[in-house]
Amino acid sequence: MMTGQVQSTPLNLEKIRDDFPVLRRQVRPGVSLVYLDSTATSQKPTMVIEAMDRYYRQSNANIHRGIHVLAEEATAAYEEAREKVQKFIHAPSSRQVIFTRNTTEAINLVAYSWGFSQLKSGDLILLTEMEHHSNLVPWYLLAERIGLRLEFVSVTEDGLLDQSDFERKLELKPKLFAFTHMSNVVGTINPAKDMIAKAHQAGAVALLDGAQSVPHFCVNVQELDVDFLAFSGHKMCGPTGIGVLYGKKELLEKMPPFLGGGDMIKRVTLGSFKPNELPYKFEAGTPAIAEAIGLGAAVDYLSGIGMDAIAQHEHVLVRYALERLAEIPNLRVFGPSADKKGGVISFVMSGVHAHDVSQILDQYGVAIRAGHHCAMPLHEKFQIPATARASFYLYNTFEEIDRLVEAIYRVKDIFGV
Amino acid sequence: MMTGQVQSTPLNLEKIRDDFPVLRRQVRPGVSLVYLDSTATSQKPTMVIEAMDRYYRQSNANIHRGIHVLAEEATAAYEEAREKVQKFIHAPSSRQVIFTRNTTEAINLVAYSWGFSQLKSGDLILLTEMEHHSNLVPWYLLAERIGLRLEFVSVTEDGLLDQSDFERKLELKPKLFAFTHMSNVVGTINPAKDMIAKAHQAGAVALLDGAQSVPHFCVNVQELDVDFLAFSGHKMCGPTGIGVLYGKKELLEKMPPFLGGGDMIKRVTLGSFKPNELPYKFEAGTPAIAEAIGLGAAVDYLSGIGMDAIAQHEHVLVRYALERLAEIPNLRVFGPSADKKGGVISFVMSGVHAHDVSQILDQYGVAIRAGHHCAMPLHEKFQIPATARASFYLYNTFEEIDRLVEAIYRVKDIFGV
Amino acid sequence: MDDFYRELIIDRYKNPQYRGVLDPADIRFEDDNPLCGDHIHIDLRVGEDGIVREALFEGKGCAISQASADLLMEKIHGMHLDEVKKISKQDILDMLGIELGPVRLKCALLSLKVLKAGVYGLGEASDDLVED
Amino acid sequence: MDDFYRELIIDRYKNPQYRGVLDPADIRFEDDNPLCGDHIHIDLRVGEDGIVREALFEGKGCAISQASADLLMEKIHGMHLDEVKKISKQDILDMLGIELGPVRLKCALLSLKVLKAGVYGLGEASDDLVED
Ligand SMILES: Cc1ncc(COP(=O)(O)O)c(C=O)c1O
Ligand SMILES: Cc1ncc(COP(=O)(O)O)c(C=O)c1O
Repeated sequence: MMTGQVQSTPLNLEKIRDDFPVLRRQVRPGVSLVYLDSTATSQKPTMVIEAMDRYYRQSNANIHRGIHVLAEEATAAYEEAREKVQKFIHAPSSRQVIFTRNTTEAINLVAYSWGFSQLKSGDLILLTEMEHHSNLVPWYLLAERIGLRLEFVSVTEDGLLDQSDFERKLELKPKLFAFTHMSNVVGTINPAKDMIAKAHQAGAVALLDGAQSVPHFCVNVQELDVDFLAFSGHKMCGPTGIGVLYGKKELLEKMPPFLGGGDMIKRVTLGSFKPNELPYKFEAGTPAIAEAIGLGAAVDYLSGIGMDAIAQHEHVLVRYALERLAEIPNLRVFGPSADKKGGVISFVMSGVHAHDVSQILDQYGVAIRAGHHCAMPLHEKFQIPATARASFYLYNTFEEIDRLVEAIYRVKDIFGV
Repeated sequence: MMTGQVQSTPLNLEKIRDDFPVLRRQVRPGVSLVYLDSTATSQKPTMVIEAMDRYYRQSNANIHRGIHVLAEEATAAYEEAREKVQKFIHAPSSRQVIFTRNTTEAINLVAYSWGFSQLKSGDLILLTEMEHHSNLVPWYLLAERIGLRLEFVSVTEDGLLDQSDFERKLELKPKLFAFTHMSNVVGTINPAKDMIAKAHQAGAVALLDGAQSVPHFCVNVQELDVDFLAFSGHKMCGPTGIGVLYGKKELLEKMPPFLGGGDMIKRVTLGSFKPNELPYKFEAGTPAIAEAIGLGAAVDYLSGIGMDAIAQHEHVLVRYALERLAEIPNLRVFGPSADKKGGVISFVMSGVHAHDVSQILDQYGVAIRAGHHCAMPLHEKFQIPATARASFYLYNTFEEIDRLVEAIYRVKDIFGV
Repeated sequence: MDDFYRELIIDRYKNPQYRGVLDPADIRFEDDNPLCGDHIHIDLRVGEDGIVREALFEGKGCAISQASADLLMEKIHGMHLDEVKKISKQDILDMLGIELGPVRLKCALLSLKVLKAGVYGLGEASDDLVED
Repeated sequence: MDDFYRELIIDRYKNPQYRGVLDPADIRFEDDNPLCGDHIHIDLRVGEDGIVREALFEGKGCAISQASADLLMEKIHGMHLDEVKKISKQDILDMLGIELGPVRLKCALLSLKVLKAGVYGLGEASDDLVED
């Protein structure tokens, strides 16, 4: 087997790693951190941390309504962040970029506002078997309330969406097709553009869960022609507490408000109100100002490095990792081959529960995740309660994959398998 | 008139001001900042900024599901923050502390979950004329959807809730009485304990908007016997992006989930799910982890100084400010006398619009707010479109009030009034 | 920094020259800035050739919004409606001669927004009308 | 740091001594940890005097949850139900002899939670049962 050193990547890893303070950490004396859990949340570069720090130390104020210098600086910084996000996803207008807490809230916003107002009893929503709970439960809640039918596109043995099942289910004329751009368990990158076009042909609105795609490769909402896109700041080098819903203008404009309160109104009397224009209609109360600014800095950071280079780096990493893991006896990797997936690998080892794998890996500084990764239905499909998941981002190295593999061998020793 | 220097306060202002980096700022060359806009959002002490900074540099990870060191540290810090908040508001259990984005989301959560499930067409909700839009619009949205009636407790000329009107309206048997603990416009501190007891006697559930009370004086949910309490981190020295809903256990347990997604479930299958226990049932998706930790630090900071001392300080400040403003001809202050209010003063000047007041004050470094302060109905009641509002917090000084007064005199000069 | 409130603005605020109502009017529109209660009502008389013959405003609000409306009415007298449509945010700022933060910008642009909504014959005034 | 997985735990996981089913049983309860799919089923036979005569578990899951269940069954043999009710989180940690983060704690405490829910005759097992 090749070792990490001979692999090539378009990224300057040494420089990038320097940008992430946490990567210098020793998790135990003498044991440095190998962070392979970016699918759960990414680490943050100094630039992002400092953007928020600076905001709090210099310009902190509530936005939109203040006339003093701090309020004006804060408002400008917040709205500038919105424009950065707009450009990052190639949205036609920054008014179509709505700040939420996370992907989950963004999807719930669509369910509560668009779903509640546009769907009626008996309507069909099409989901898939590989969805994260965040793209399942909001629809279950809505279905329960207004009596919707749900169908799920099947996942094949090797973790792909079954395209012929998809086409069959489109014949049932779903009103909405909500699906993930990239699986957070098996890493599959779904052919979103093609599937959205087919959904549109069948008369469905298409919502894309971009929690795992937007951080890892270039997502262009206009090229995809997607109706709604949801993603989270914390998975793309940004802070916690901020996410985004993008929507087509015609749809967003028709939608009733979701949360009521300050800033989302034009006028309030005793007993009535008039909603504000986009995007404010959907941003009730004091927003996550520092967090939006942090996300703006994250977008700058990622753009500075280049999303194509990041995607390419992850691709060579995952290919190397899959090769190295294939050496290990009694280890089973789920999902498709490297060319169809992003930097996520879920696996099981016979005789050792994923929790135990993760715990022993942690002793060697290797941080992976174990569990159902908020995708129970997919695990049920594969008939396993939990997998161990290693995931990669721009700061990960080939050497780190070697350390993962080494640590897995130690697990085998300890459990005698 | 006395000058600021002779006033006395229980706080060590020099030391406190040192804790807030932004207060050292010059907003223009040679013009130092006088921040009198804490009702909109408070400034943040170094301790809070650094707690979040440290989290991102050392322990950043997604919580609850991770087994590695970072995830464990992050989970522990997040849950510790919850316990700090629990103690701060004297809640019986940390399970009753639900993290939201802000006060607004907390109230919407109650409207969508409790309101939607427990109220029915024709039921009455009692609000007041002094509510912030965040405690109006969520109920309007709900009322529209399920056909509720709304009544509003009147506000008297001097900005108090009319208690006999309150008692009359309780006879209409409202199912909910939602009201603010302290007005963000006139500063009135409402007799919450007494009003909650009366609401209970009339069979109503009581929701308290604590956005302006929790940051400024000791709020004890058990003593108040309040059913729901909502407040925001950013107004109490904490970061943006985090707020709290406290609720009585019986109520929270009966309530259906609000947002669906990761973490709020126990189990998900294709088509059904089982909600998680409190408080997770109401925290869908990756929460605002760093922000919760920041709020925990803010609570530590405020407790370290002492809420009673803070309240006392604001009380002497507002008394001094009211005296000084009373000197100024053609300036009208709204709201009750100093003994019935917190550190918020709204005023108008004849012949000068509040926006112009604020803009000119800003030239002198004095940051106040101008507008309807998200309380249009109260402004309508007073028949004015906008007021200028100066508000105080633990870091404000008597000298700053002198600077406010001086700057107001300059406004008069410029406008010739 | 008191020059911020240029004398022109205070002057036009206190002594407006184009305040009033035209009845009948060829174009009439009104709107307000809910953030602060600023209100602007505009009446125009327009010749068959598309030239603005008379333009008056009514309103209440801050010095910036009222002075800006007064100056805008002056500016469009004798202008063709096609030219009116082209007036930009920057034109207003140049006219006022001051720098404005995002909130005050809304005050300054309210009259232009109302004017454009009227000229285009729209049902509702949108901020998009005055964004460059 | 491999001593983390103390030999005791690996040993009990691979060679459990109290695995099995009692049918009939006086007390029977089961639950799982949805986070990882750990499942524990417990059967007890209890004398008229309230003393646990037999205790067996069935289950699947990680080494911590399974070893902890096995050790817990051993521990309660011969114990009075009143004493069983008093077993605390700390007792389990002492029994395992390791430190655990919040997630693994749930694995370790699953069997105690199931046991207590059964002994108290509850409809559902709650985390409150095992919080000190
Ligand atoms: C009394 C009152 N209620 C509610 C709010 C809304 O708070 P937030 O914007 O943080 O949701 C505020 C703050 O503006 C307030 O002062
Ligand atoms: C595919 C996918 N969708 C949705 C989510 C939910 O994201 P968040 O927890 O930030 O709302 C995640 C992250 O866990 C994810 O991987």
